[in-house]
Amino acid sequence: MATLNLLEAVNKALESEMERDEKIVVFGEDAGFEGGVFRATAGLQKRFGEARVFDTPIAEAAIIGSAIGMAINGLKPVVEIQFSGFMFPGYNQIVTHMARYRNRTRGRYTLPMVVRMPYGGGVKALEHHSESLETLFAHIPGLKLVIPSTPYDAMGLLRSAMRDPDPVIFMEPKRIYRAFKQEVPDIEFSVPIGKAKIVKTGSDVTVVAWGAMVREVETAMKLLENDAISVELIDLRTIAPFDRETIIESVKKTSRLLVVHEAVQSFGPAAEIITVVNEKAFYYLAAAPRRLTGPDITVPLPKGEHYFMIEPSRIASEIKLLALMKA
Amino acid sequence: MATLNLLEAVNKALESEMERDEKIVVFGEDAGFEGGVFRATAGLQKRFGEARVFDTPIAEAAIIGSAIGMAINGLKPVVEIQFSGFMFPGYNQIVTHMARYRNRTRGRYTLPMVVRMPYGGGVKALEHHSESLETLFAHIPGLKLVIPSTPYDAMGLLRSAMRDPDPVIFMEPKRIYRAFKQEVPDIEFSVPIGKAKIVKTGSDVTVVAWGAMVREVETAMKLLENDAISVELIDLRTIAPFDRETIIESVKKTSRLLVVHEAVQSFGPAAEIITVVNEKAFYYLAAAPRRLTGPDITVPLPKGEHYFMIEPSRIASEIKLLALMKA
Amino acid sequence: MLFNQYDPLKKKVFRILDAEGQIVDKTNEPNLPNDVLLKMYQTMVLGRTADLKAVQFQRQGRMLTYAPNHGQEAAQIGPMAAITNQDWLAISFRELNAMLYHGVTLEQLFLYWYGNERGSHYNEGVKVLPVNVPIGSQISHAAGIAYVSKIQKKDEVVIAYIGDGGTSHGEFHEGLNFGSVMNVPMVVIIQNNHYAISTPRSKATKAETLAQKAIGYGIPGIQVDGNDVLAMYVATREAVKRAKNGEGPSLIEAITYRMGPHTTSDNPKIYREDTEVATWEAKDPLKRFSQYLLNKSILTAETDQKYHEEANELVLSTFKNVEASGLESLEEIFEHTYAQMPPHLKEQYETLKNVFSKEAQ
Amino acid sequence: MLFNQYDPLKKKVFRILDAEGQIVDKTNEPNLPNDVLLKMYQTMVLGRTADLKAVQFQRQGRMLTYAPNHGQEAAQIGPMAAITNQDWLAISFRELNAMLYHGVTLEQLFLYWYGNERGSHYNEGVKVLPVNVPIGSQISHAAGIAYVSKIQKKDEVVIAYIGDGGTSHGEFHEGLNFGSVMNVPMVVIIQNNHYAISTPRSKATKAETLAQKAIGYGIPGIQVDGNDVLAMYVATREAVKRAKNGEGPSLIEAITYRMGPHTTSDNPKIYREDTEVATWEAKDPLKRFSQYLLNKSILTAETDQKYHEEANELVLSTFKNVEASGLESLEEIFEHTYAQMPPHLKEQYETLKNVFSKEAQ
Ligand SMILES: Cc1ncc(C[n+]2csc(CCOP(=O)(O)OP(=O)(O)O)c2C)c(N)n1
Ligand SMILES: Cc1ncc(C[n+]2csc(CCOP(=O)(O)OP(=O)(O)O)c2C)c(N)n1
Ligand SMILES: [Mg+2]
Ligand SMILES: [Mg+2]
Repeated sequence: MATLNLLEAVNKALESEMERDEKIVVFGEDAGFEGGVFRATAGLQKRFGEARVFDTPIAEAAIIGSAIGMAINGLKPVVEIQFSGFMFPGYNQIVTHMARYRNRTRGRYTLPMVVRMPYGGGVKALEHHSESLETLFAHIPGLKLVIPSTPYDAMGLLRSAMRDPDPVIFMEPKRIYRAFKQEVPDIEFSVPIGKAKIVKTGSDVTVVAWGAMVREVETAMKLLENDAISVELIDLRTIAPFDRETIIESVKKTSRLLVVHEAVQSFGPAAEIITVVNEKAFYYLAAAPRRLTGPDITVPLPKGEHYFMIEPSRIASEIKLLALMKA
Repeated sequence: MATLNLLEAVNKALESEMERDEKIVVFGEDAGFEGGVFRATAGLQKRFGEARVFDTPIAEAAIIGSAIGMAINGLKPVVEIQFSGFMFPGYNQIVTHMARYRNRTRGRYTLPMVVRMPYGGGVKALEHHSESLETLFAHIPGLKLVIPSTPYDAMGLLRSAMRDPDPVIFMEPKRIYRAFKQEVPDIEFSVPIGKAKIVKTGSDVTVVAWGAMVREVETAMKLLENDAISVELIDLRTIAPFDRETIIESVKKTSRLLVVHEAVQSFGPAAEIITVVNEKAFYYLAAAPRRLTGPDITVPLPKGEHYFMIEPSRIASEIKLLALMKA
Repeated sequence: MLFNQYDPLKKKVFRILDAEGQIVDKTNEPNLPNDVLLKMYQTMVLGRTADLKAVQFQRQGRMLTYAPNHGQEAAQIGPMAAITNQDWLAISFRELNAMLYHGVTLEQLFLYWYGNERGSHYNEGVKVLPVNVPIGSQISHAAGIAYVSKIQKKDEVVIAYIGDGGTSHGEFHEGLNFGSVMNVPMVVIIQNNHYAISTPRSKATKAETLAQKAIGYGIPGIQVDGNDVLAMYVATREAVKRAKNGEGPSLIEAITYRMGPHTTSDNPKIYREDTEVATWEAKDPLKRFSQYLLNKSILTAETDQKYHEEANELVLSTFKNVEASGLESLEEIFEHTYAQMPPHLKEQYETLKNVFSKEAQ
Repeated sequence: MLFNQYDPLKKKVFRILDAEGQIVDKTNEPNLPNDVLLKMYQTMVLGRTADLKAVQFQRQGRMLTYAPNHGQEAAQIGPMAAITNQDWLAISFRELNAMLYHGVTLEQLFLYWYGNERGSHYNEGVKVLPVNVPIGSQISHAAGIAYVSKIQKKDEVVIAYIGDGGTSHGEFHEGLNFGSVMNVPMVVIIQNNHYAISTPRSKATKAETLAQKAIGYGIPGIQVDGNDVLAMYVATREAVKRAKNGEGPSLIEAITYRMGPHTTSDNPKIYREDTEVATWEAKDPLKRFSQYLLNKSILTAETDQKYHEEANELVLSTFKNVEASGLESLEEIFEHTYAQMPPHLKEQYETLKNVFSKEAQ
C-alpha cells in the first residue's frame, strides 16, 4: 500500500503502465523535462527516456494530431493538454479525427489513446484555467470521457483508459490534485470504464456527482447528519457513455434526483442525466429532478469566483428541498 | 412582396442590411468573388466592393479572429463558415474570445458580429458536411444561437442578428436552402431573437423543433390528420437563450412534450429543453417527455445516411405514442 | 544538393521534361527500369480514365460529389514511384492517382466516392490514410506516424499531401513545425493547382512561392514542375533519402493545375477563364510522359492503346460492382463507433432496427 | 532598408547600444527628444519596480499568479515609443511595460493580476486589448483591427506581441498570413525570451531564427537585440513606416530573456542554470539604457534615484488601493455576459443573490 494524492496516483499509473507496455508514449507542453506544470509526468522522462516522454511545441492541434498518427502506427499515446481551457485549438483533431477514425475506416485504423487534462475551478486561477467542459466531449460520438474523484479511482481509471481500445478523454479535477491522500494498493488493479460507484447507499434522495464535486456532496451529507435524510451518492466516474443502470436503479428506489456539477448549466451534463431518468424512470419520480450547477457565465477571476463555486451548504439545501417534496 | 427560398432570403437580408449599415462587412472562404459555395453571398462583392465583401485564406481561426478585431475597431462583421463541420478550427476563437470579450473587459469592448454557417444532413454529402452542432454553441455562455426554418424567418432573424449587440451564431439548414419558396415582404421587417413561434396551436401534444425539422413535423402532422390528435408545434427559432416561457405554457396546456432534432442524442439540445420543462412544469406532465433525435453516431456517408435522418413517419409514431400515454 | 540548387528564394523551378516530353535536364534524368516507368504511366492512364468516368457517372446521377484529379497525375505518381510499400501515404482528398499506385483498389476508391465508408477500409498492408476532409489536419498525422518510424528505427517515410489553399491553415503550420522539431522522416508535397475552390493561389498567401514556407520551419523546400512526373520522382527521391538519413522533413511545391472543377458541385467558369485552362491543357502531364516514353521506345502506340482500353474496361466493370453494392446495413453504421457498442447505443440501434425492419415488411 | 540590411537568413542582429550602453551603430542612433527618452526610461523603471513588487506581493499571498516582465522592458518600451495614441496594442500577457507606456494604468494592471476583470476595462481612448491567454490567438485580432484601419484609411497601426513559444501555434500562422494577404498595417513583435515555460526556444522550431518565419508570409523579418531599447525603437519605427505606407505587416524578433520565473507558480531552477541567467543579468536593458542616458547627460543620478523612489511609492500606494477594492459584486460577474441579461440568466442571478444575501446576514 502506498498513500498517494490524486496527482501522485496519476503519475504512478502512468509510470506503472509505461513499465508494462512499451507502446505508451507521453508528451505535451512541458510534460517532458520538467514533468508538466503540475508535475503529473514528473520523473517519467528520466526513467523512460526522451523518445517516450517529451516536450512539444505549443500546438494543441499537432499534439492531438501527431498522437493520432502515432496510434495509427502502433503506439499508445497518452498526451497532456496543459489546462482543459487550452484544448480548443486541438478540438478539431479530437472531434473530426480522434472520435471518428475507427468509424471512418470501418475498423481498419483504431486509436487507442488518452488525452489527459486538468479541469475545473476553485483554484484562484487566471482566465481559461477553470472551466469544466464535459459536455463538449460527452456530446461527441466515439469519445469516452472519464473523471476520477479519488486517488484510487484516478489510478484505476487511468489504467483502464490506457488499456481501452478507444480514445479516452481523461479529465482530472485539479482542485483536488493535492487535497487529500488515500491508500492505493501496490498491486495492479483497475477500475472499469462505464461503471458508476455508489459511494453511499441511501433511500430518500439520489445525488449524482463526479470529480471535485463528490467531496463537496460528502461534506454536504455531513451537514445533513441530523436531518434524517438518507442520501444515495453516486460518483459517475465515466461521464460518457455513462452508467445509466446504476442511476436508474437508484432513482427507482429514492424517487428523487439531484445532479451536481461545476460545468455551466444550460445544455450541460445534468440535462442529459435528468432526461435519461425521465425516459427510464419517470413514473417513479416523486419530485422534479433538480440540478445544482455553475451558472451560465464565464468562470470569474478569483475576486468573483466564490459566487460560481458550489458550496456544500447549497448542496445540502437542495437535498433538503428535494426530500421535502411531496411523494 | 418577393417570393424567395431560404437561401435567397439570406442573400437579401445581407444585401439590404449592408445597404443600410455600412459597418457591415462579409467574408469567408469563397464568399467574395463567387459568392460562396452555396451562393448565399452572391452579388454582394459586385455591389459593395472588395473592401466590404471578400475571400479569405482557408483559415477558420483567422476568419473568426480577424472578425473579432474588426468588431473591436468598429465594424460589424458577418462571416461565413463554409460548412458547420469546418467551424472546429475556429472554435477556439468563438469560445475563448467571441463569447467572452464583453465580459472579459467588463463591457469595454463588445462584439456585434454574426457567424453564419450551413448545417445539417440529408443532402447526401461527404463527411463533415452534415452535422448539427447546436450544443457546442448553446452550452457556451455569451453566445446566441439562431436557426431559421423558413425564408421569412431567415430574413427576419438574420436581420435581427446583424443588429444584435452580442455575437450571434446563425446556423442555416442547408437541406431546405432551396426546398420551398415563401412570400417575403419588401418592407423592412425583423423577427426577434429569443422568441419561439407557435406554428400551430394544439392541445394534446407539444412538439418542439427547429430548422429543417419543422417541416418534417408538419408533414408528420399531415400523416396524423385522421388520428384526432391535436398537436401544438413550436418552432424554437432561437436555440440559445431559448424561449422557455412559450414551451412551458404549451406543456402546461398539453401535458406532453416531444422534442425533435437532427443533432445526435446524448448531451444534445433536447435534454436541456426536457430538463427545463421538468424544472418548470413537472407537475403538469402526463407522460415522460420524449425526444426523437439523430442516433449517437457520426452522420453516415450517403449510402447509410437514411438510417440517420428523421422521417415524418417516425415523428408521427412518437406523437401517437405520447398521446396514448396515461394522463 | 538538389534542394540547395533549387532554393525557392531563387525562384528556380525544377524540371526534367519540357512540355513536349523532351529532356531539358539530362543530369537529373532518373535511371528507372522500364517496368517501373510503364507502371507509372499505366497508373496515370488508369487514374485519368477513372477520374473522367467518375465525373461522368456523377453527371448521370450515379455517383455523389467527386473531386477530380485531371491534370494532377504527375504530381502524384512521381512521388509514389519514389517510395515502397513500407512507406506511408497521408493524403488530402484529391489524390486518387497516388492512392491507386500505393495500393488502394479502384473499387475502394469508387466505393468511397459512391458514399460508403467501406471504401476507406483498405487492405491489410496498404499504408494509406483515408480521405482527410478537414484541410491541413493530415499533416500532424503524418508527423506522428513518422515519429514512430524514427524512434522504432523502421525503414519508413511518410508522404503527406496538401493543396495550395491548405498551406494557409494553422494545422499545416503546426504539423510541419512539429515534424521538423521532432526531425521525423516526412515529406510534405503541396499540390499547387492554383485554386482553392474559387480562390486563386494569390489570395492564399503573399509569399511568392509556397516552397519558401519551408524556411520558417528550418527545412529545405523546392518548387517542382508538378506536371513533370520525372522531376516529381527525382525531387521526392531526394527528400526521401534525406528523411531516411535522419535529416528530417522536406517540403515540395508541385506546380500543377486542376483541369476540372473543384468538385462536381463546382462551376469553375464563374472564376476562371477558358484561356487559362487552355494554357495548361498544353502542359498535360500524361501527353508529356507518353511522348518521353515513346521517344525512348519504352512505350509503343499499341501498348498505350491497350492501357487505355484496359483502364476503360476496369473502370466500367469496377463501377458496376460498386453500384451493385447498394446501401449499407444498419449494423455497419453503428458498429464502428466504439470497439464495443455501449448500452445506450445498442438501444438506439435496436430501436432503429425495429423501425427499418417494419418498413421493409 | 533596415529590413533589407538585416535579412534574417544572414543572421545579423540589429543593435545600437552595446551591453555597456555604448553606441555601436551611430548611423541608426535615433534622434529622440530628451523628454521622450526620459519617459521611456521612467516607464521602464516603473515597469521594473511594479514587476518585482508584484512578485513580492504574490509571495506574501496578497497577489495571485503573476507573469514577470523583468528583463524584457526594452523589447516593450522601444516599440511603444515608436507609435502614438492613435495606434493599437494587442498584447499577449507579458507586456506590463508596453501597456503602461501605451496608457493602461498601473491600478488597472494590478487589479487584473489581483483577479478582477475590472482591471481589463481600460479608459476610453486607450487602444489596448486585454491580456490574451490563449497563445497566438491575438494575432488575428490585430489583423482584423488593422484591416479596418486600412479600409477606413485611419492613421493607425497595430502592434501585436507574441512569445517565442507562441510562434509554433497555428493561430500565429493564420493571423500573420491573414494580415499579410490583406496587406494591413500591423507589426508583430516576437519577444524571444528563450523559454516557453520550461521549454527552450530550440524545441519550439528548427528554424535558426524566428524572424525568418516572415519569409513564409512574404513579409520582412528582422532580428533585433531586444534588450536594446533604441534598436527596438528604430526597428519598430521602420516597420510602422512601412505599415502606414501601405506596405503591409513586418515581423520583429526581439532577442531577450525572461529573468524571472514563467509565472509565480513556476520554478525555473528545474530547467535552467543560474550561470545562464547571470550572462543575461549582464545585458540588463535598464542598466544599458541608463548608462546611455547618463553618458549623454540626459539623465542624472538624482533624477534616476527620483524615478526609482517615485515608482516605489506609486507601486505601494496603487497596490494598497487595489487591495482595498476587495471582492467583486455578484452583479458584476453576471451583467456582462450579454448586453441584456436573458431570463434564464436573470433567474440564476436572483437565486444566487438570495443565497449570498442570506449568507451575509
Ligand atoms: C478546415 C476546412 N475548411 C474548409 C473546408 C472546405 N474546403 C474543401 S476543399 C477546399 C479548398 C482546398 O483548396 P486546396 O488546399 O488548394 O486543395 P485543392 O482543392 O485545390 O486540391 C475547402 C475550402 C475544409 N474541407 N476544411
Ligand atoms: C493555446 C494555449 N496553450 C497553452 C497555454 C499555456 N501556456 C501559457 S504561457 C505558455 C508558454 C508561452 O511561451 P512563450 O510564447 O514563449 O511566451 P512567454 O511565456 O515566454 O512570454 C503556455 C504553454 C496557453 N496559454 N494557451
Ligand atoms: Mg488548390
Ligand atoms: Mg518565451
